[in-house]
Amino acid sequence: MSVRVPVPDRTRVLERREHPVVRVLALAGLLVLWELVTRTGRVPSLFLPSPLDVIQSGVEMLRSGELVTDVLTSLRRVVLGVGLGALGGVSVGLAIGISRLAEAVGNPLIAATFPIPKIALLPLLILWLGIGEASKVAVITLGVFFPMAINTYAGVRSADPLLIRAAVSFGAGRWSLIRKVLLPSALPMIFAGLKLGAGTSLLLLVAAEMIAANAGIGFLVLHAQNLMETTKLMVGIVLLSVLGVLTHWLLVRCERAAIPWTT
Amino acid sequence: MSVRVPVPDRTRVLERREHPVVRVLALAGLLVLWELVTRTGRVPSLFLPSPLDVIQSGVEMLRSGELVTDVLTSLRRVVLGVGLGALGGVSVGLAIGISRLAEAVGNPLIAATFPIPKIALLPLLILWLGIGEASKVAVITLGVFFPMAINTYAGVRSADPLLIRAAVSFGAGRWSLIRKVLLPSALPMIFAGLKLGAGTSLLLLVAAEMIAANAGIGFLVLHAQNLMETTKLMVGIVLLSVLGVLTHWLLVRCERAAIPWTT
Amino acid sequence: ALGGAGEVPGQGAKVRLGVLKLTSSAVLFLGAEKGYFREFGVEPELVFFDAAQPIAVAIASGDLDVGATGLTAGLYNIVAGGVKIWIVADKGREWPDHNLTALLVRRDLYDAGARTLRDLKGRTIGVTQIGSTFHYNVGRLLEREGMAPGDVEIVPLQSLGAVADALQAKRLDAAATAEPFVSRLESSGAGVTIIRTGDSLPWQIAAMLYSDTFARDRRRAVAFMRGYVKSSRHYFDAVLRKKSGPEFDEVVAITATYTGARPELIRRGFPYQDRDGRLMPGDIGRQTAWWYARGLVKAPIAATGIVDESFLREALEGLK
Amino acid sequence: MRVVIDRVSKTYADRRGQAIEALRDVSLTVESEEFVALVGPSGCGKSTLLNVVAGLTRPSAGAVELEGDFAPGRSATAMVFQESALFPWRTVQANVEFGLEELGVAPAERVRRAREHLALTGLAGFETRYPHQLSGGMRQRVGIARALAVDPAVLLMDEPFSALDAQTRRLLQEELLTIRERTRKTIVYVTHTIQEAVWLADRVVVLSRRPGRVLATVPIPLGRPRTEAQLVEPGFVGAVERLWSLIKAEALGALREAPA
Amino acid sequence: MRVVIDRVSKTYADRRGQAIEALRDVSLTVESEEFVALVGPSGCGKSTLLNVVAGLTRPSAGAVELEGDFAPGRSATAMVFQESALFPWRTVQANVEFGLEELGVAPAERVRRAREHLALTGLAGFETRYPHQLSGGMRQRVGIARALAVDPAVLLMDEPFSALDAQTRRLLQEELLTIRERTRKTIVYVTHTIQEAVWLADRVVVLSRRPGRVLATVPIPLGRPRTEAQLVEPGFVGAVERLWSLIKAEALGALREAPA
Ligand SMILES: Nc1ncnc2c1ncn2[C@@H]1O[C@H](COP(=O)(O)OP(=O)(O)OP(=O)(O)O)[C@@H](O)[C@H]1O
Ligand SMILES: Nc1ncnc2c1ncn2[C@@H]1O[C@H](COP(=O)(O)OP(=O)(O)OP(=O)(O)O)[C@@H](O)[C@H]1O
Ligand SMILES: [Mg+2]
Ligand SMILES: [Mg+2]
Repeated sequence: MSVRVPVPDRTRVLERREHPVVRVLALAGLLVLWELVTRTGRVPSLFLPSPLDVIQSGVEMLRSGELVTDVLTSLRRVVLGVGLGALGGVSVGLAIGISRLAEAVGNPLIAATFPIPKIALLPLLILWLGIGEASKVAVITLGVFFPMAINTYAGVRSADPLLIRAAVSFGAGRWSLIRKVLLPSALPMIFAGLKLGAGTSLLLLVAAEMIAANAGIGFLVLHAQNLMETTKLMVGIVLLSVLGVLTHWLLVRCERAAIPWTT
Repeated sequence: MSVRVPVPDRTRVLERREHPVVRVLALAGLLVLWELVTRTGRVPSLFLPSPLDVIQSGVEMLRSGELVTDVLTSLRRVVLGVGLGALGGVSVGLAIGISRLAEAVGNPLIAATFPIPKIALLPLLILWLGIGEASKVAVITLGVFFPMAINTYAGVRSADPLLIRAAVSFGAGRWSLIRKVLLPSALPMIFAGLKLGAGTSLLLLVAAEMIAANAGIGFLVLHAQNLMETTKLMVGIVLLSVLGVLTHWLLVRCERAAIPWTT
Repeated sequence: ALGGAGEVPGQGAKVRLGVLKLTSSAVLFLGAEKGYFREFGVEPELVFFDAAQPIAVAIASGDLDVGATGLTAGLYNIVAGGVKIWIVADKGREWPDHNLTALLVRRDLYDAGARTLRDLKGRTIGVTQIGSTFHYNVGRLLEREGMAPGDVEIVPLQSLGAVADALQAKRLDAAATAEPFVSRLESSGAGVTIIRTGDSLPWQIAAMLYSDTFARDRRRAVAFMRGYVKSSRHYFDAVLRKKSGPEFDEVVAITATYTGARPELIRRGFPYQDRDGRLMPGDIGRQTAWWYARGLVKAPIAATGIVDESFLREALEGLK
Repeated sequence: MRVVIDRVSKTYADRRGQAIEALRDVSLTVESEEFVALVGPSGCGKSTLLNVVAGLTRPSAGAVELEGDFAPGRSATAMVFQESALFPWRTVQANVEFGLEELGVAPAERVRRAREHLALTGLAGFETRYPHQLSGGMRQRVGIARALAVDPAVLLMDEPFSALDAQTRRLLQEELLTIRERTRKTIVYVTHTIQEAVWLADRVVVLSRRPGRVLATVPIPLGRPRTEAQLVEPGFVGAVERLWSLIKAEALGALREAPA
Repeated sequence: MRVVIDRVSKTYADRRGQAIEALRDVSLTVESEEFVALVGPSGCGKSTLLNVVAGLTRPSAGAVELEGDFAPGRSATAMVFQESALFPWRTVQANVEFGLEELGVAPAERVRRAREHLALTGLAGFETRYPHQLSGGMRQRVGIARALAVDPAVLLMDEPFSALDAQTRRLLQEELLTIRERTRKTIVYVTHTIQEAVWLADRVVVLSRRPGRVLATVPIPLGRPRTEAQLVEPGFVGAVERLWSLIKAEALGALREAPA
């Protein structure tokens, strides 16, 4: 028996609608919920201050200028630490990615030292580098170095062998190869490492500023903790997450500019 | 003027020799150098304990059984934390990868909460979960949750659209699609997240065991730090890095077994 | 630091002085603010810390010349580890009517009748760290009560904040803590003080420390000590003797500018210390012996290997 | 099974929201058991049209209907993709069973039907291999076996052999013709290669550059079964020449376009 | 420039250390200005042989020599790869300049020569584009321009058009023949497609399955310039038939092999 039917429509499963409003509502909802929870009084404000209090406190600290000092001080440390860590990480990553000898030396060392928690090294860092900026920056540098080195290495190793052959077929020497093929090949991975490292650097800021700091966001958090000023503490934490989001966004923009050849 | 010459040999640039011996020598060399530095006596053992002392101390702690307790206690926390974090992360990652609605809600929330340093959450964890195992495990769970969720999400979103169309063309519904296409597609990224998360979990062990611990490797590190016993501190650090290397190796083996379809 | 650029002793008048950014450092803020050190030709450069331990470590590494910090097992272990550090003067005592730390019991337990340490048998007491001054407090108190160390469970939470949080959340039965947390916990109704340490167990809880290098620079070391004694006397007279009035308020104001803490918190947190900066006789030896007996200090430490009051004696002579 | 494509148009929105008109008013009826080849320059909408027939893309206007007998346990259409689109995490056997699972066929029956079609496509003995352990040609055969296993009324093939080397392609073309003789499926076959279209099809439909419209329909005057001798017959050569002249201008234009 | 391939053998060691014999005792002389096509089943060592000629792979035995005039500022060989192998981070212009940079050509001269070859391959106006902004056919032209820009004595082409659709391939084949007429390069061209080999080459060399040996050399009896009419000449059809019968058995065997 012959029938005539439309083809089965399978597009429903493939469809993905947009929900732009929900996106905004979700964050707003979280804030409102938080405020409500603190309003019920079931969570003492000692543990979780209300968002409105946090904002107010933040604005006051901004007015008094202390927040600006803290942010600038921390930013200096972060920028230095990330800069040094990235420089070191990329250099080491390139070296072990390119030279088998360096790989044989570096890989086991990195594998063995990577999992050491940076906080565990604090007393040693004080002993070795003192209590000045050096040890604070070093904490961050160490945290950034490893993801950068590992990612750069992976990036170099994943360079398309066809492109390497192409370059060599045109007579490219070792140095040309590094500069014109391996480094650009590794750039996307380097940026991925940078994003990871920047995130880590903010987490390590608190640890870094445990060492004799008298300004900085990490210091703010620690000091507020000592003085039981939970609202100020929360200002510090919110600041850290805002900085995290901003840094990520900035790095994504840099990445787009630095890697124009991907879509 | 016609000449006859062999083709230019460009293979030198492409060659990568193996150096298996160096791999072992590098680590050994570092240890020997370290021992020598401490032997000169110019660096007090407080600053840099000698590797032999560290080993001896480790052996003693092993004999007394305290090391075994520490390792087992920490392992339980790590396994539980990583397990729960992975479960939660994969579930949330799948949800936001699959449903646009969940994505609209979840993505901004994750972006906003991801950069919060986990140590900042300790008070809330103590309030809600107490000072028992729950809060320690929770610190690790939180640390693992984010890389797992983010990687699972990326894995799902990177599923080959061709495979999705293929499955749908054979009448696969939403649930089939998730189970038979999206989940296996995301597996490699899930494992990458697991490796990241496992690394993070060891870093967070110290933070977790800040909460009322009386055993564990993190506790050992903190205890040694508080008492300024740098030799014991080193034992803890070495233990953490050995654990890190072992975990990574284990996960790579699991990955090979779980993803037999890649080479 | 290993490669740190330490100043050449004898040159320059700057003295790197590590202090906690808390009320307990009031005497040093006072000395700096009033110019007592400058009077004797030394200029203290205040280096702020948020925890006591790193001060000791920084003295060990030679990054600091002088430190004002609590006496912990960690500090003694640095000495046991072969690094010379000198305890040179009083910087705070647990003293009757001048309680720095206290033992608080959870409100509901207190109401149910837990009013003494004995009532806490088998219960948990939160401290910051193993080897901390709080640990010592609780340990000595237990001893005095004739209780065994295992009669209570000592729970280390690494920071005063965490101890307070845990008591507030009813996750601890008792807490050994300090101002401002004592007042905060009492006023919030989370806990009730059952023992004020100073009232029941006076001891040398904090001290001034000299690095070995600084101690060798005798002239500066004594000059600094003169300033310290002067400041100490001012502090004693204005704060410990008067307890109110404009001079008291001045010290509160100075402390507030240095710590950023609120004045009402500061008023409660001033430590007692000797007017002339003398250490409690024999107390350091008692402490090291106590820690050593519990295995928390690696080697026995003779008082002569860590205490050196000669600077103080010399300074006092000059000041008579 | 007849396929009736009735005035189908399709306009996509690209990432920037700009409209891309892929198909414009395409009408075409594929008769039962007919083998129709679709040719046209790159980006002209061939895949889009096939997806519309498979129900994977909803047309902006127009409709596609199927006319014939429908039996349970068999699929209306099944697709063979260019890159084989095998699930890398499934063995050859499990890949072929996929469609049967979705049709709800019982496990034992699934195994039987999968084996039957693996044998048909010369894959017996490769059941437990993973796709990455196979050569391109073998993978493409698995793709065909997977599509045939659901016993579709209409077989849709989107450049199934274009990623293969010329020799393998030729061998698989011959096998496809043999399979077709045995299964008598209605087939819609997309290809870039004019020779391939002429060699395989009963009728070749030429689409224009984007937006794709039906430019011409060329019936192929070759008997079946096809033999190698026909490759030099005037009917073959003439059809190839005719199609090439129809497409050449379109292809030259398409070459200069950036990829979408 | 003559290319003298003298008893070249090549054995690889795979990851597990097992020996893979890719080429066995291959001898072949490509005359100056000759166009030789290499055909053979997948994995028979065609790319390996080309790499040996390019100096990218060291043969296990035997040697390759070049005979002719050498001028400074020009390369001995240059390669065009299957997937174009353009540097994605370089614009079209910069890609074409790559080889000139490595030869040490001065910047101004580099720009001039790159532009010249971009014009030759119909790419004028696309200088500032990145490869991902081009269609496959355009990319392949850039690859050719890059190779020609270093003015190589011998042009090596490894399946340069196999990733393109049939129509684009046909257009580029015609362009390649035109360029060859103008530049008079010696060309070694690897392909899978017999028709393509016959259509382009003066001589087609057939390699056997792995280990690759020279199975036969088939001279192509077609005049130049090639015209579309020749596609149906008996010379063309005969050569295709002859090559197909030489390769068919080899290809069938190769098809059943797992990829290495
Ligand atoms: N999902 C989509 N969103 C936006 N544009 C699309 C989408 N799918 C296809 N297009 C565009 O529609 C046009 C037709 O695409 P289609 O894939 O059907 O062409 P095609 O003839 O199969 O091309 P090819 O020969 O390259 O496979 C192209 O311009 C393509 O870029
Ligand atoms: N670097 C290598 N290491 C080990 N084996 C290799 C290597 N390169 C090629 N082979 C092997 O040598 C054989 C010949 O490879 P080659 O790439 O030369 O073949 P081909 O004829 O170009 O194949 P195709 O037509 O698929 O391009 C294959 O079996 C291949 O797997
Ligand atoms: Mg298509
Ligand atoms: Mg090849």
